[in-house]
Amino acid sequence: MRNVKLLYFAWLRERIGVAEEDLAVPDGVITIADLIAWLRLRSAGHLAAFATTTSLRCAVNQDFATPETLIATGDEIAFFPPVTGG
Amino acid sequence: MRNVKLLYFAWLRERIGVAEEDLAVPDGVITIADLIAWLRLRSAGHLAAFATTTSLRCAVNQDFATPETLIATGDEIAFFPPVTGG
Amino acid sequence: MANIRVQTADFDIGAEFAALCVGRADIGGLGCFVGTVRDTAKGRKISAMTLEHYPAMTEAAMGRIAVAAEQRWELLGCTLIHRVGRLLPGENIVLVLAASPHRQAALDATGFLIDWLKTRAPFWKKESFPDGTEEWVSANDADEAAASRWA
Amino acid sequence: MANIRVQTADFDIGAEFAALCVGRADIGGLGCFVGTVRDTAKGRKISAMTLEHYPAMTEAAMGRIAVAAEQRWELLGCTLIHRVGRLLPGENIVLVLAASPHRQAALDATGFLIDWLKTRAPFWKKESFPDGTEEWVSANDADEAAASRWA
Repeated sequence: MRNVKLLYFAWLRERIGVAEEDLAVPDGVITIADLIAWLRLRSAGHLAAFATTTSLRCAVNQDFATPETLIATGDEIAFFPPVTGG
Repeated sequence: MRNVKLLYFAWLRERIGVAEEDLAVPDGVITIADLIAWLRLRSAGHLAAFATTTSLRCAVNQDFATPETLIATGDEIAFFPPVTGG
Repeated sequence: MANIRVQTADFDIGAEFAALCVGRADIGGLGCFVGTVRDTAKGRKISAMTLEHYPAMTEAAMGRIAVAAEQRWELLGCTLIHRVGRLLPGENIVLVLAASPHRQAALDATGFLIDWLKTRAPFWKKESFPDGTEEWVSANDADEAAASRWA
Repeated sequence: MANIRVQTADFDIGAEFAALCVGRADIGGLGCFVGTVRDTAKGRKISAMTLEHYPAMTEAAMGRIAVAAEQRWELLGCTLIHRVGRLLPGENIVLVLAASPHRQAALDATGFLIDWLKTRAPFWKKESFPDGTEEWVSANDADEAAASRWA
């Protein structure tokens, strides 16, 4: 098990219902893609938030990540829609 | 003869020695190109100012003109180097 | 070198120009872009725009964007200010300012900085409508295309 | 619609932004370019820059440039201010400001306006050097090329 901090922004946060959660992730969850598949099972809100990944973006430790990015203990992992600032 | 007002700017003005002059132009001077050829004969300063036409620009009645532009009585004809503002 | 800020307060455009230029005479041109809240979105009147961001990441992401601009153009300074929170139509959202010895570098860097801010900095906009409903703004394919010109 | 001025006095950048935006909420983006006097020219220190112009033609030429921009892009306003007379290093020379509902139009119009001002408005610059000599600035092929991109 690895402890990670998850952050959610914009409509992902609204669907999941919390802005952040500290979770212990099973050893089989190795990449961001694995994490998304695992998070879908946590609640109906998570399933709604992660239903499709086409408009999903992820940052690990405040830098943009990909589905292949590996998860390490202590990571801060943020999920959010494509950015719309500026 | 047609009466025109001539204006000179930047180094053309400095070479000719005056900022403007009112001149009566002979009937054979029909275009701006003719006028330049005629002006070259007026003084050493004019000859220096109009020695080459590659870096010469002209406006007739405050709008850019070409060597082929025709001259009319009462025209305000300005000669200057390529502009360098901005 | 870049001056980067995320704030709820408005910014003073004239003061930001002055701060970038103070005490120096090697600048030939300054490019600037200011984004403001339009009162309509896809033909619908909006009553407000709310900007959310990812505080721990935002300034770092903006710093990386500024460094990318500094690597591409000869910049003597740049300023990136992005507001967050609830903004009304007509209010300023974002300021980009780039100073260079050369006009074209200042203008190109300004375009680059706003294109990348729109696609690489973690901000999200939500529009509020007069009937009380709210909607998250969808990312714009045109913005992505504009940003990828610089890739 | 354009606000066009030729003046010896400096301009207030913040006030010009404010004047263009006052009372309206249909603007999405403002592009701006400010040209300033650099203290060097081709590696030589300069002590001053003197701007001469053709008063009867200048504002008309600037107006034609603004109209050309308004025909190409959806502009909600633009401001062109050009200073004349003797300016010191670090001082402002020219301000271009373009407001549009859309970011890219504001930025493109800003680039167009300064490119055309540099090649189609009757201003001439003379540089003064610390040894007392003076020299007229030569027109720049790069400026001509930049302007012709929009032709």
